[in-house]
Amino acid sequence: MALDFQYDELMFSKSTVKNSYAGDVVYGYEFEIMYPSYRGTFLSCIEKLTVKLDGVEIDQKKMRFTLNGKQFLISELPTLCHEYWFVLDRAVITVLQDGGIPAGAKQIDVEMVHRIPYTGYFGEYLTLTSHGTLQVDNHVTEAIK
Amino acid sequence: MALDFQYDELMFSKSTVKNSYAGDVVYGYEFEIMYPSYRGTFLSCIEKLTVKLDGVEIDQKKMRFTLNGKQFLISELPTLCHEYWFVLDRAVITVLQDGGIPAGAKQIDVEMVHRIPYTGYFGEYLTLTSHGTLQVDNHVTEAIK
Amino acid sequence: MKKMNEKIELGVSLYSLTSEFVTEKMGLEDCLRAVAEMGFKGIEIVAAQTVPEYPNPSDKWLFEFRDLLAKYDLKPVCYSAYIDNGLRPDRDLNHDEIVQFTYNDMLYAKKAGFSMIRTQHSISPQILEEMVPACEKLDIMLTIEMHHPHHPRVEVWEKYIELMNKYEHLGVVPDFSIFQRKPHRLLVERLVRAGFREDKLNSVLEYHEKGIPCENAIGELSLNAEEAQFTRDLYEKFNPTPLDDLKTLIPITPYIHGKFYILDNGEFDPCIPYDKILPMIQDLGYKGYIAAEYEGHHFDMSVDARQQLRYYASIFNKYIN
Amino acid sequence: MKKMNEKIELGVSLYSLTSEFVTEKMGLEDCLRAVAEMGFKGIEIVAAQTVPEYPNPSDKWLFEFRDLLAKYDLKPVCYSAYIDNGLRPDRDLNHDEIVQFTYNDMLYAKKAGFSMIRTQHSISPQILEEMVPACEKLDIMLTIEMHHPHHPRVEVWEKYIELMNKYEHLGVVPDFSIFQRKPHRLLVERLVRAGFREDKLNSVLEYHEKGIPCENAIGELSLNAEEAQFTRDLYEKFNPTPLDDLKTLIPITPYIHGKFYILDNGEFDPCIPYDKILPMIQDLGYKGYIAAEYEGHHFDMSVDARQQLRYYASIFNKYIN
Ligand SMILES: [Mn+2]
Ligand SMILES: [Mn+2]
Repeated sequence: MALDFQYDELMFSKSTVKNSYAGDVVYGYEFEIMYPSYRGTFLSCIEKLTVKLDGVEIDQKKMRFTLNGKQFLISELPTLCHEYWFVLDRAVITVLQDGGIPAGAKQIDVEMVHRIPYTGYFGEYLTLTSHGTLQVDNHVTEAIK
Repeated sequence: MALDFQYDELMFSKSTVKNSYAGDVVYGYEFEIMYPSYRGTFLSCIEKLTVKLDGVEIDQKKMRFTLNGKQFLISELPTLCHEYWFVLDRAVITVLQDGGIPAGAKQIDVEMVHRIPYTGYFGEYLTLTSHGTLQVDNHVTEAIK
Repeated sequence: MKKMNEKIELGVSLYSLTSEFVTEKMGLEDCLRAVAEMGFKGIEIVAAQTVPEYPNPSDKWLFEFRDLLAKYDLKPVCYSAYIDNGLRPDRDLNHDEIVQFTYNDMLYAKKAGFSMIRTQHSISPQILEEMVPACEKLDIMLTIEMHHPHHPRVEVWEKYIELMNKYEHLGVVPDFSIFQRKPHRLLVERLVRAGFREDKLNSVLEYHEKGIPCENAIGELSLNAEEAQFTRDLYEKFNPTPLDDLKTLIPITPYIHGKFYILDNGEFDPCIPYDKILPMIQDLGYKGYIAAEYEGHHFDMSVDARQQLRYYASIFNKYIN
Repeated sequence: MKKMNEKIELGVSLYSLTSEFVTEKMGLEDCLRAVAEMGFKGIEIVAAQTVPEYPNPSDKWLFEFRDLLAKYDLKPVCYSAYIDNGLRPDRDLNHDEIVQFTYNDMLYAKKAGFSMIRTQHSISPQILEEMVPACEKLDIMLTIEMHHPHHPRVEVWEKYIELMNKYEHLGVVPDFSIFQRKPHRLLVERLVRAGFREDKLNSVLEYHEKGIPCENAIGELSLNAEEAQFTRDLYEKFNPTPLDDLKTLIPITPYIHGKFYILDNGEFDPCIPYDKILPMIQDLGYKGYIAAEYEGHHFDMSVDARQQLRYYASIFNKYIN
């Protein structure tokens, strides 16, 4: 009964969308997510992580996941058995997109499938699917240069 | 001609042997090593790491390797593709040994076989074997409690 | 008997304050100050929640935490560990990794002043016994939590219980979720939000309470497929082990998880029979901490956990001492 | 022509100060101050040496570094990247990983104020060309170092040279190790320490210098097996590509690695023919930085690298301007 493990509201805690700058060039946009649980996890427990912008799924190869000062490809997450995601730490998801967040963009949806690694009671591990939604607004924060 | 890649003297830079304490219990001893090169590497490039105390090889299962605030088993090193060993950072090798460094111990020898990951010139990667020697003295430092 | 204290005393797992902690309404020191003010004496931390550097807390963190506990006159009772057996996608943790995690947690616990770690049943009987010399050397109790849906007759637990009777430094931490007899209010509310028609659900809960079999409920109450599945889940989950199991458990129990999900007052838990449990463990001679372990945040993060802890303390005081 | 500057100017790779940096005799700022005082104008960093947070330097580090360069009036010329193709034990880096490393290094370079990154030949022609739109968008030159034992007729380089002629933002960084004609003193000393009898080695070096074939040297000089192997290595290694290759390279060269191993004075490098190279690149119209790249620390960490850099600057000034 996965109804008893529900912290999805934590995923987007105080998060905003920012454009990503290198010098004066905008090469993408980024936002923060938290791990939706009462405890931290290892990135190897993330089985799937998808992002939709206004309903359209972002190419996984255009996404980067940054945590603990390191940047990962989404495809690498399952291999990161020593990368701990502390429950108060924010991971940054960057979407590589020339010019940044498209004008008029409204909503970002994240879906994360994650294994709960200690739930080996009587068999398989519990795997949850968490959802989070972020309204883009027009409050796109600018980077410090 | 591996004669042109020789920084072994860096491995034991200002290192001493300390006993490892938990409360008032001595559960092992530890010493620091640096990566012997002009640049840092990824721990996944370490192919072999052995320690001898007065000529007797330490059981790999009794050794721990700590870097970047994380502790690893020696057997895990080849899997750590995202654990970077900065050239000025010291890794700690802990040997689990009740009572700590044995009385009268004189010398620690480390041998590290490591792949140079960018040396794919015309074929295989260059793999080096570095050696370092540390005199134990009787200056075994005590831990802060 | 695993006598960890002179009497039965009330502790708290900081896990109870999850909602306040993870939403950053309360920092670690705020949590400690709050529980000290409420009168809790002993502290448990879930390291994987509390320690930013998990799984390898630095000496600096551990010593600062130890000093923080001393500042609020709180006793470090239990350092809660995990066996994150499913950490890797390709295989379970292997022997050496489980030993490494467990031994490290014992060292960290010792450094921060704890004399006990609580681990999980997937440690395996073999590794549990293998750790005994380290427990003795460090003088650290190594305990396994028995949590719902486990009970003493689960096969692996029969072996654990044997080892816990044999070795002074091994023990069980019963989590009183094993005695939960019906779903708590927050779960009921969640089921309703998930689409279980309220009147149907109430009828199911009546059937369950009266001991009418699950298939009767499903057959007689015109449930839809989803409701039927929830009903099966409810019957499976709320099938508590007998309180009599305490007779097996208490002699090997150095510490207890006083689990609760939601309390409406400081008198009575409708879900877990503390009115029977607390007198019984006293009669059985238990001497140690019971950690208030509030878990309602799993279902509703807006509940005031401090109020819940006060209610729990009140129930505890009603029966103990 | 890849015109990166108004004239030929002297830069330095901080790699030259490896020994001072890795033994903590000089910190990063000490290195910058020292080279600024010696008159070097442009800076190259080897990120995998200099950046504690490698491979992902934080904005904080990059901005502080940019400001530190400004403080000493040093120009950020080249951010040196690696393709650590053998990073994993099981396979080479894949396409996506090489693109990620390369694109990131371009972003980091841009943030710190560099307009060029130098990568390695294992990037592959396909990925090199794939990066061109990003180079144009960021206005970052993407260059590949041509290092001994490479030269323009190595197959992959024929393709690279074609692309570098085609795209404005691609270029080569010749490392003048490709022109080294004989072993430097530190290597000779190391060979002697490794057991090569000094008189025998001197004879081998005479044979090599006169162009007498390797097998004659081995046959006529009564070398032992180890000496014979060293001799074969020497003949293979010190077989420089013709200086004429500069005619192919200079038009696609935005930056040069002025490699040297050991200098005994500020007049002449006995190993790499700077007396011929420097006038030649000037004649060929090169406009850009030459980075002094001292590499003797690979062989002897006790040599004073600052003295070596002064010698190199002196040779540079003898021929340029
Ligand atoms: Mn519990
Ligand atoms: Mn070079």
